[in-house]
Amino acid sequence: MIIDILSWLLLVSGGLVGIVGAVGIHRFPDFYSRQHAAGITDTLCAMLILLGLVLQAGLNLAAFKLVLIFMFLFFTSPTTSHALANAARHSGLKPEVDSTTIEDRSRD
Amino acid sequence: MLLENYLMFVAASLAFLVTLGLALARALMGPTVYDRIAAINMFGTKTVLLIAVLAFLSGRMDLLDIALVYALINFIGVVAVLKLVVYGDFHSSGKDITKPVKVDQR
Amino acid sequence: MAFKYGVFLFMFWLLLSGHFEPLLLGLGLASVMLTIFLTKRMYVIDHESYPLHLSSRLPTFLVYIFREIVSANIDVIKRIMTFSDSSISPRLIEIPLPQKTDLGRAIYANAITLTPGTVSVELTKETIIVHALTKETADDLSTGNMAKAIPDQDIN
Amino acid sequence: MIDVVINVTLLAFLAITAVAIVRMTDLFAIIMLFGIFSFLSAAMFIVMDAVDVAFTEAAVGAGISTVLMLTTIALTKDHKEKQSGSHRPWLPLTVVLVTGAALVYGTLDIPAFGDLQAPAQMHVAPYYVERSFTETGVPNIVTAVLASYRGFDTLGEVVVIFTAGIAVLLLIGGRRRRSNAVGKEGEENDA
Repeated sequence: MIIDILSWLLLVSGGLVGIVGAVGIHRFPDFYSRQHAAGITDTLCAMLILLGLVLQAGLNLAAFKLVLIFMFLFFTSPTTSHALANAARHSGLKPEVDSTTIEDRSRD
Repeated sequence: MLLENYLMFVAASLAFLVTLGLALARALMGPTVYDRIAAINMFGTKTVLLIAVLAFLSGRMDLLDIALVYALINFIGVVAVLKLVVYGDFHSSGKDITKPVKVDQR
Repeated sequence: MAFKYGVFLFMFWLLLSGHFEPLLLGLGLASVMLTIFLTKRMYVIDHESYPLHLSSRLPTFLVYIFREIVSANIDVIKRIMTFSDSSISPRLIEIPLPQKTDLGRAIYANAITLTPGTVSVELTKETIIVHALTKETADDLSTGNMAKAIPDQDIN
Repeated sequence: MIDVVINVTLLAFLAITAVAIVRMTDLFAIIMLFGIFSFLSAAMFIVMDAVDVAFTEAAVGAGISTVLMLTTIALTKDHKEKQSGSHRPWLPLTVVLVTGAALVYGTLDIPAFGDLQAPAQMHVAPYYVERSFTETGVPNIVTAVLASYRGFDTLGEVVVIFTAGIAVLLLIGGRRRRSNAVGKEGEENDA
């Protein structure tokens, strides 16, 4: 019973976090800041949802596979984000920076 | 299955459908090619999670295997696309884009 | 070395399939042997693909990184939900990269990227260029607290 | 009930993606949208309980075909589709509409989804369901049918796909050797 309530909470909050992240990729002004919003869905949303599913699965092979899915996401999503940002920077896409740039920053 | 448990998977999958729609809109609009790639990466992640929830919704645990395959294929696809975008070629040089590259333009 | 990997792969296969009939066990064993043969031909097996020497420090690091991920996520979610342009102030910063080994540097860059609000954009020899969503996250990263939490020592 | 909602939503996304693919001119964006298309259709297969088809769609649609199309673009080096303003594709449109109407007319004769009285469920399917495990020892019925009962059929298909793969490798690899010989690109050619 408690487990059911817990996974209710986890699944619903995971879904909401996912929607917030998707709103974020429309709200933020440029590509680099949108990456942060996309990062939410890769990390917290996946954690909440998969944890909620593991609670429902119990201790068996299904739970192991869910943990495995989480590990894949955990290892691949930062690699993808970094490669994407690196590629964008190398192609000359300038981020909309607010105040300090790199050169100012490295001087102080 | 209990009705309450069924309903929570329903709620999660509905939330995922909304997220998929928003990500699809970004992929269609996306001003730069990188916006599109990021949106597709997000779309893939969400599909993996949606399939995992669907496995519990329909009670078929072999769907989790497909979610696993998708998580891997999404990664490989995105990295392949990036490699092409950066080098314009799959074998123009032995370098990997995930390796540190020298700063030449700033 | 290859034999250890074979045993590991076969346990992995068992956990994924969950079947114990002799025919299927034989098929699984055959596929494991094919995989080992291919990886040996590709020279994939080396000390880096399975960093055992860092395993003892893994739990503390995982606890740390998960706490960081959750708090950073909550912060970014708050900033998304306040619908005004002043809620974010994106910037590029350059921070030192104290790790000496490739593995430690990769872990550090990935940890930065994993916490929303900061994405590592580029790695050079001594520094790492990070795109930060706000001033607070940028200052937080500049203190170097995260760099200290990354396992990098005891590498021979 | 929720199945219907998910199916309809995914189908709507599929239609939107298809229209966007037709309207777009940037080939990169089109290939990426193909990836989304494949993800969506695989999700639909899963909702309709066709796990094996979804597996194939995941591996071929999202993985191999994306890489193949990207390689094609890399070989041709032409990222924009050329369009002349006076082009009016009335004849192709008519052909497509007539074919589509014929196909939709054909679906009217198909038995209902999951119908127990359908001819496909009456003859060989019960035999496979009852006997396949004891006869072959493979737990998945579809795998048993493909790899054991229709083994020679599958062997032929594999030969065809293998030949196609070798042809593609020859095309791409032949170009690589030539470009290396010319020495235009890349300072290191580690094989």
